[in-house]
Amino acid sequence: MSLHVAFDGITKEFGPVRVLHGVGFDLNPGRVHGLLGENGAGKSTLMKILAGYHAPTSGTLSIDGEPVTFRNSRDAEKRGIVLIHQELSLADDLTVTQNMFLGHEIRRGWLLDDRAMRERAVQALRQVGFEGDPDGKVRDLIVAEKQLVEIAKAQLRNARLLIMDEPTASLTPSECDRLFGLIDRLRRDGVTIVYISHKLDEVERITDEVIVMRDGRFVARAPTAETPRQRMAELMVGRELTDMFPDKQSPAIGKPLMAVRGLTVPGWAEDVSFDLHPGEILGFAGLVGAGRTELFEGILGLRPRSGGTVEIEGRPVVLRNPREAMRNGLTYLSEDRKGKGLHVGMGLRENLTLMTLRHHAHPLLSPASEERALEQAVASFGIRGNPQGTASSLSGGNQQKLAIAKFLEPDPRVFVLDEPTRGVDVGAKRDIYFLIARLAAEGRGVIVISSELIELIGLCHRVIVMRGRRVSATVPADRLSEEELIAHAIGTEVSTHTHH
Amino acid sequence: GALGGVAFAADTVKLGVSIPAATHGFTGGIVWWANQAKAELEKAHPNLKITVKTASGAPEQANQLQDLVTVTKIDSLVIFPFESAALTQPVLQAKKKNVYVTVVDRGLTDPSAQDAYIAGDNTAFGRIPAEYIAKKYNGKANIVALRGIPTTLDNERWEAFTGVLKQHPDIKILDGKYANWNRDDAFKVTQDFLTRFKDIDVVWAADDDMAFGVLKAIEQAKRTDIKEVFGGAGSKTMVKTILDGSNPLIHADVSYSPKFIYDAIKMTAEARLKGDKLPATYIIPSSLITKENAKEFYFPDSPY
Amino acid sequence: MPSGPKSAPTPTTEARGDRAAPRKASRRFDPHRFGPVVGLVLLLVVGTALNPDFATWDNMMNVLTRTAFIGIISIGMCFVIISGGIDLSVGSMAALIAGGMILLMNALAGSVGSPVAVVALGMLFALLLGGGFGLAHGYLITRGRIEPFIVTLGTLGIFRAVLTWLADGGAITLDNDLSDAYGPVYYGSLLGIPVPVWVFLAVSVAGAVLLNRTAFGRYVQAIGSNEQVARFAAVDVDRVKLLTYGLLGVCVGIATVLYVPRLGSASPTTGLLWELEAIAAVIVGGTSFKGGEGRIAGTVIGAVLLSVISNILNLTSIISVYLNAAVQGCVIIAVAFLQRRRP
Amino acid sequence: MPSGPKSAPTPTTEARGDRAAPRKASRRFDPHRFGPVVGLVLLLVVGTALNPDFATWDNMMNVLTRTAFIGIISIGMCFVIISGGIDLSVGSMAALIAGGMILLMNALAGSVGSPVAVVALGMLFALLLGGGFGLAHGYLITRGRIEPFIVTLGTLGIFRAVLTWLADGGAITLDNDLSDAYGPVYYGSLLGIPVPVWVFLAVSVAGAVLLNRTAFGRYVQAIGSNEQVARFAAVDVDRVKLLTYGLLGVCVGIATVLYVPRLGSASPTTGLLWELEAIAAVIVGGTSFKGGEGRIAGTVIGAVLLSVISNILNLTSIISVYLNAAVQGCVIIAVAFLQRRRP
Ligand SMILES: Nc1ncnc2c1ncn2[C@@H]1O[C@H](COP(=O)(O)OP(=O)(O)OP(=O)(O)O)[C@@H](O)[C@H]1O
Ligand SMILES: Nc1ncnc2c1ncn2[C@@H]1O[C@H](COP(=O)(O)OP(=O)(O)OP(=O)(O)O)[C@@H](O)[C@H]1O
Ligand SMILES: [Mg+2]
Ligand SMILES: [Mg+2]
Repeated sequence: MSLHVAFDGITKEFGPVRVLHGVGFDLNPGRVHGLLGENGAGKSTLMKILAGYHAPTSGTLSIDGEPVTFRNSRDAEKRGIVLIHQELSLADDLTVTQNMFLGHEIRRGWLLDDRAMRERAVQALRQVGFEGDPDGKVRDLIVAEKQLVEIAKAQLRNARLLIMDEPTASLTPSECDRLFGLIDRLRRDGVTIVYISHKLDEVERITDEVIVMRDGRFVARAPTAETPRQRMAELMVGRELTDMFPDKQSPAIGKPLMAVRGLTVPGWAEDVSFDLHPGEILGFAGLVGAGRTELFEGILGLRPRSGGTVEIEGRPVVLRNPREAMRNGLTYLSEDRKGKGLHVGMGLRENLTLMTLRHHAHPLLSPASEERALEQAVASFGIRGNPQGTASSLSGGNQQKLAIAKFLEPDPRVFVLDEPTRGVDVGAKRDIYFLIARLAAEGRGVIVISSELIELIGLCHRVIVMRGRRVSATVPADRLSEEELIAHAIGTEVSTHTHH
Repeated sequence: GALGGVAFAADTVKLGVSIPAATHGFTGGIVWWANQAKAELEKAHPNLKITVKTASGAPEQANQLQDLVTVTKIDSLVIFPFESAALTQPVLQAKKKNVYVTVVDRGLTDPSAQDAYIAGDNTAFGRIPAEYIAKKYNGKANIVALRGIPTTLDNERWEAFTGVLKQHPDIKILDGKYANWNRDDAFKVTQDFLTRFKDIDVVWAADDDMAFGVLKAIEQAKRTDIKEVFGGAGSKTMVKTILDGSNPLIHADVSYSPKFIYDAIKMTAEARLKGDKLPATYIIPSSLITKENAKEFYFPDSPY
Repeated sequence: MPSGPKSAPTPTTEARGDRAAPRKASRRFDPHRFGPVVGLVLLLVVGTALNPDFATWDNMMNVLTRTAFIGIISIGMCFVIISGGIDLSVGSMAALIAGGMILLMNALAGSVGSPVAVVALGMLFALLLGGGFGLAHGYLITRGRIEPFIVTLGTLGIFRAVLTWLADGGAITLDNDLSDAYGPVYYGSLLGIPVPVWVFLAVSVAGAVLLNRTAFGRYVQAIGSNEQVARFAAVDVDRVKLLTYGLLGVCVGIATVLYVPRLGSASPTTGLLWELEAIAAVIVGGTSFKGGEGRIAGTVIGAVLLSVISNILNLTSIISVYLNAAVQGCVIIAVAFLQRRRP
Repeated sequence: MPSGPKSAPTPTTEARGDRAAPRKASRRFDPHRFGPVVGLVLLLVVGTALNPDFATWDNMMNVLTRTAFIGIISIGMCFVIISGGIDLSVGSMAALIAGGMILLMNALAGSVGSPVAVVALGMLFALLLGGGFGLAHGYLITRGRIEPFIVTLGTLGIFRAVLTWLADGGAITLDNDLSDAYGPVYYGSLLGIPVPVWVFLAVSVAGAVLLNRTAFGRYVQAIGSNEQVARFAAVDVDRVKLLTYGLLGVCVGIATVLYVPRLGSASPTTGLLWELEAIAAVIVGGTSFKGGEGRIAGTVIGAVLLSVISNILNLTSIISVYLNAAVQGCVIIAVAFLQRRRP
């Protein structure tokens, strides 16, 4: 029933670039393996080889002792190997149900059996806690919902070996809980699981053993129970990691840098008010669909607003588009990296300087000056990968770093980061936290929208919790705890700090 | 149709006119003359209603025909078919509904589909310039030729032209290429002919529009070997040029006036109003236009 | 009221839990879906107002019959466009198929006895030829990895040139006997409805079923929406693309089979600009030029709408004949405006 | 300069600079980039072999001069296609601009004294009209949210119809005096190179600089690559798109300014099918039909290549005239095959 997988001397080259250098280890049947490694370590690449999406350049992959070569993912699926992609792979124009059954349609004779597919889709979606419309287009879903659809989709495939490549990157705690329940059930059914995540608390909670990769090589494996988080992090980055979070410096008390009053984004956020002070890191917590992302898209003029005012540095501003927001010192890094954050088909340089081309134009663009900006960003953010390649050739975490660098280029006074550490490895995460703290220390206002409560707690001076389109509470630093935030988010506690 | 040929005096006549859309000078002239006929005749005969429709291809023309019959309910039709073969069936269908049919210019493949046929002489359009050239250059000349758009019409002219010249072994047709009855294409093709052939006596442009492009290309290349450019159809500017002798390369033209559509409409309408029949075939002769007779072919108001 | 850019998506006003409901509702009234219908209805009203004879059964049947060719081709084109491709060659292909088919039938007329059998063979040949041409396109596009635009621009020239060559620059005409045997395919009717309209209907229904109710149709949409995703889902992208072009080729074959008896000949001007008309019908019908989603019903309505415009223009003389194309252009833009996409 | 990134904490690892080298090398031999050049060189060889007159300076200049119109339009078209749009109306637009410009100049000839001044005013008018038409397209596309295909298919009909109406179906001809004053713009040369070739060159260089070395060009590519991402990155998407269409309109204006003195007239056949030629030049030149990336140099080569094919065909008679279009089609497909995209 369960699958035993052995990698032996697997290498992989993309053109002249070698990203896997002879990886070898086993996956034991019926266990949950946490696969850890820095961004770009080669985790996704190795798993894509296992699931038939890539062919290894050399080395052998054996299943239950026998060497196999997969020509495509369907071959792998025949053996019961299913991969949940890190980069969402759903077709925007198809509905949720259609996407879930794409390539595996249920037919009755020549025709599709839409009813049967819908029934099974609804069932699988319910298991993962998806509450949207199974007949709605994927285009209209928010990122977290897409992620749930991906998981539900894998559910349908009756996997014997399920690879989850950062399934919880944009999920909030309650969705994660459901997922873990699901994983437990699968493990009991004897499914072998590979769980890739940069959220070490999750890895600690649900895996049986951890396998660590670094720079395209196997580094270590150990039972989870014997490996504290600190140790996992050190194995990944190859050096000691001290505190994850910087010390909180209290922000200047005085005139707010940004003041939002009674802002409504119809259908998504109602009557939201908040202040942001210079030097402050303000968190936004809430469940999936609480309206945080949409609130800020509304502030940026990307969604219609039906009321409310925004002031930046005391001046009332009417932001009709991100360009006006940028001119007023506000930039927003979306949670949807591929769809809204980066031009994955373009080069690193073009991505980095897109918002600040005027700095490089005198009046013609100077490639040298852009190149300098890139070098600087690569150095300061530790972006690893080929600087001359396209953004798509970077690993997920490095793409995130590039995106942060891009939206910081205009030197904003107010910087909004939506899920800033999604898919980022611990080392880089720590870098980003310190960066955010530094940005705040320079007198900027930083808003962090995150579904990782630990991150909000460790980083923020205040956290605003949203529930059902409204602000349900504002929690000051000294009262920040996971319990408190969850309670406000799901509405089991009457807040003393409700705005109204 | 059994009744189609029967003539009777009608109180009112609903005449449909179906012609090609104005896509180049000649068809532009057709449209202008057709509208001219409509304006004059409707003024003269209050009980005459003329509907003019232009089509940009055979299928569209077939559609219009149907619409004229089904909806406008015409009882007489003057049609300048895009293509003989393609329009035969559709005209036959109209004739079956007792419409009196006058076909203009391009005869149908099944003559029983028409009551009358009025046409310019396409054979003469090709024959006359050939005979003119053979005579003028004493059976010895180098000719390059331009052709229109691949159609039966163009084939007829081309065959007539080459047919005559076959009898003159010393007249060489160096090459003939399509220039689509279009000034620009004629300009380009001529430029390349000039590059390719160092000794040309005559260019048969086969259409006044194309002749225009030919002249420009020759002018640009400053070639002196070319003695004559022969167009076709007798456009107003070309006739004027002949009349004035204003271009040393232009000496003659062959008439093929779009005015025949005017004549056809007028004859059909008047015959129908009186209850007369038209002669089954009426060929408007094409004639050679030279400085001597150019005056007769000059219509300053026509756009063509 | 600081409303955002007009281009922002329609807001849904219900709370999160019920989001499904309003989203569905908004889909029901999606102007994108109903633009072509509204446009068509308006045109019908205008047509009737301008000329009472417009609304007669005969006229309607005339319009539908003549729409059949472009309509059937549009249905094939709809698949190609949804899959993210394009085919510019359909007009030339129709011309060449018509020419080849007529030559074959004329040649067979001597040896095969019954004209009906000859016609049947001719029809079969047309369908095979169409399918073959389509597959050749698909092959060059998928295996040769050449832009569909280029491949079909090339064959646009090739097909027409070969026909011109076959016809010696003139026309290829069907023998008279065969014409009589073949005539009913265009001019005949069944239950008062002309044969081409029946065929058009059948192809439309088949197209709609194929697109919406089969795995092939689903794959076509998936590929147009995101080819990489389709590949990841183990869809045989190349094969599906190949088949869409083959399908379009067969549609062109069917259209030609209906077309030949109408005009009884093929010439270098046959099918000129059909490609533009077919693509226009698809896009006016609400399919995105970028692929990913589209509708057969919309395409059919788009094709009918385009014919109705020129039918109305034929039925009235209020506008100078020179300006026909301008009126058509304005109506097309107006209809598209009715169904403009949300951003 | 932003101070943010500089103050970031110590980098985790060094950037792997060594990876850059091999990538760059592999890009240098990208066939995608050099397909059109290779195709052109091959054609030149074939042309010279077939007819020694082909390789003469005069013939080359003829070819380049006549390429100038389509070439200049293609450069504008290149921007539109890279931004993810399309414009089918350029041929009709050129015709209408030519007609309007001639009518204006003829009208002014009486009142304004010097023909040169009249011609200058006419040229200015052409550029403004072109820009205006382009912006109108852009406006309908961005504000009206209508598919570019539809908008420009509509105006394709409208422009040509209006010209036909203005010309009463015939030709609009420039007065003789003006013709003489205007002639040098097409027929004149500078340093032995015809004026239109100089203009073509200037527009090409300007286009290449604009696309690759200005913010505008970068925005155009970003929008074509992913409009949504561009919008979030504070690019004023609508404005940039509007400008691309305006730019194309101006290019059409420039082309028309060069075109009018050639024949001194405009007729309903002026500019027929230029849209196909222009788009083909862009795509043959290696720009993706889907937008996102493209090259001006490739486009120029594509335009020249297309002219050279018909030049060679005119210079030889080895192939039946009926088959010209077939040869063209085959060459286009072959060139595209040379530069087919990697999968
Ligand atoms: N298609 C590709 N072409 C070129 N390089 C690639 C490609 N895919 C991955 N790489 C490179 O391979 C390396 C490993 O990438 P991979 O996505 O496997 O990392 P990862 O361990 O999954 O990282 P992350 O945690 O950020 O997801 C990276 O340096 C990446 O840039
Ligand atoms: N993100 C953008 N999107 C569209 N156009 C832009 C953008 N940035 C600049 N431009 C335009 O490009 C040109 C040069 O831009 P630059 O950034 O130097 O000027 P600017 O001061 O930002 O202009 P503006 O006043 O419009 O903001 C200007 O015409 C500008 O309006
Ligand atoms: Mg990964
Ligand atoms: Mg969010």
